[in-house]
Amino acid sequence: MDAAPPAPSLFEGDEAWDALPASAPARDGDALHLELENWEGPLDLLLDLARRQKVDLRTISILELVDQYLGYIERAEALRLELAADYLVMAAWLAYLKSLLLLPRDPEMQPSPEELALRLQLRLQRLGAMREAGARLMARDRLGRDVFARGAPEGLRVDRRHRWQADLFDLMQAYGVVKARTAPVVHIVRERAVMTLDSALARLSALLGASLDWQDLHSFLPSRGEAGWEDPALRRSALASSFVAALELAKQGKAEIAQDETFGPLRLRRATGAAGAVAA
Amino acid sequence: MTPPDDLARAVEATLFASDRPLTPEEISRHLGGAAVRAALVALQRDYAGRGVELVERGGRWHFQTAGDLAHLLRRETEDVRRLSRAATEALAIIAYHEPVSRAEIEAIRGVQTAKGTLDVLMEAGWVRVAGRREVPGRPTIYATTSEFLAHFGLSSRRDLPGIDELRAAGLLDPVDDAYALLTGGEDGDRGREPEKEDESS
Amino acid sequence: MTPPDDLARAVEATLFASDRPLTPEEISRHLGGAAVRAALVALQRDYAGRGVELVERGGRWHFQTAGDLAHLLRRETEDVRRLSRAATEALAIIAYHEPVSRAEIEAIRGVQTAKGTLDVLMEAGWVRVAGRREVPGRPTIYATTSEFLAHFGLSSRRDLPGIDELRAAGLLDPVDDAYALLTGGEDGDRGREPEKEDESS
Repeated sequence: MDAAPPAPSLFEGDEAWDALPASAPARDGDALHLELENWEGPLDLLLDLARRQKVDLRTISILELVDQYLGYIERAEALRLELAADYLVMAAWLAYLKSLLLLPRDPEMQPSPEELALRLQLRLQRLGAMREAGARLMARDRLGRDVFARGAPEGLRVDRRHRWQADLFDLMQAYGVVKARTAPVVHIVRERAVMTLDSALARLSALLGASLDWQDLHSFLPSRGEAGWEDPALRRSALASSFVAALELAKQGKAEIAQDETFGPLRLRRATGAAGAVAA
Repeated sequence: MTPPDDLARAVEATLFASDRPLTPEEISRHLGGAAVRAALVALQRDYAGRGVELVERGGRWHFQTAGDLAHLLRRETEDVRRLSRAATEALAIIAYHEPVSRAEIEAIRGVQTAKGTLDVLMEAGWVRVAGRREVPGRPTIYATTSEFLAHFGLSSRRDLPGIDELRAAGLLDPVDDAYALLTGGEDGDRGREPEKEDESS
Repeated sequence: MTPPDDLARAVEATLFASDRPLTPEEISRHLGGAAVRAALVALQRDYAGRGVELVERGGRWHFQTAGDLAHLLRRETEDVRRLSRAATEALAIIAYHEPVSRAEIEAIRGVQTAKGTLDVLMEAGWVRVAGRREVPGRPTIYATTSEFLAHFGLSSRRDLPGIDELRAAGLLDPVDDAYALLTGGEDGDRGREPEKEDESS
């Protein structure tokens, strides 16, 4: 029983509310498949059959129950196989249990057939108890059906009042911000000279190819006389781009970087082992 | 009716006017911090036997019509549609075993519980998510609400019909525990491990 | 309370559960044709002096909270709130330019001003409606109140620092960022484009 039947599609769509009153009594011939849809799975069907033995659940005859169940399922199979998968799994298990109960005892067998039967009985008792508890719950005097709260309560209201706070400085500041924000302004977007990462990469790769010795990163920058040297902003941009380009080349295995101390000069050379790879 | 004192009148008026059940703390806060328990008990006594009574449900108080007048007042409205068997059983299992995970509900019912079933119970306001069980998979666990108690006229879960008998008979224990008990207990530790439950919500 | 008889209990419960006042005829019909007048009178007497009373209005009966306890149905709490940046700006503009219409405030602020913003200023008692401007559309115009002067420690609007003083204090520096920095910066980009402001918080 521990192996729960696989997800039974039969129950996926079960409506949580009863949309319709219980359907009209079915004719005998196809009673079973109609009822199958009304059962909440094999355990529920077993519980119903057990209840029909009209004895305490603790004293039901498991063998009799198995026979009744198998009898039902034989007819169900003929009717609507696809709905009955879970019921069939249970039927197979019950048939197995029945054979174990009837055959001579195998003392080695774990768990014993009696244990399996007892567990089934315990499960039925528990489901039965909850089914009954649910029915008793539903039969209570229920608020909104049998007993009623006040129909037109005035309602309790809590009004929240705000005491607003601000001081003169806030006011001045706010006015200043408004005036400053809406003062006519002319925006001139200056063109800034930058060295792009791509051009730094190209420049660095080209210069690195020329020598195998360690060289200071600064020596790769545009030198006096080259275009852009005059512009300090461009020099800063070139330094930043060259630094990033150096990191990128190192990452690609094309260059080696060394720095002897924190904030010390960054030195750079072509990766020794990589010459071939670079060429390739 | 003997005229109530000022505090009892105020509590009476507050509960009458409120559109939902109130805890003593809420009433007290509404009335500027007065101690209201004694007044609640006095009011409950005042109304005993009348057509309207004062009841406590899960720590919240409200007035409602007397149960024995149900035959005069009963209405079958949209709100009180019949729950399906699946939902009724799931609700009973949650109420009697709470907090429980969906897997535990399914273990008792022997079938999968459609997602919609728990949704309906939560939408009705009767069931809430009560955190997660601290076991592998950290399954969501469910419990009932004070609206559940109010709807079914229960002061607390101890009032659930037959809960004492069910507990005494071991019918609220897992099958493994019951089995171990019946067979001499050599399997006694097969049952549920002691678990930490996260009741944070 | 003296326990009422069965009919009075039924009338009591019916009135209690009803969502509207009922005529004696309606109650009677509900209760299978019983004569209910005497029960209504008895109930009215029962409830006299309690926190709840049974009243007749225009031939219809209903329970209501006792009139002298009506104040219990509403309770006020007060909390202190800082004026939002939008409201502070609007207030400053009204103070410097009054009387102004909402459109003028928006033109000066450069952003839309939510209706709620002016409501807050009026709720605070600092701004009042000062009539309508006699231009097409006759817009409402706003001005500050004497409470405004009192709250901000001004003897008259002439005490407001002039533009030159603001400039000298650095308050006209065109840096929204400085303001954002000073004020914690959550709405540093508030001024970029016209936007609806939500003053509901």
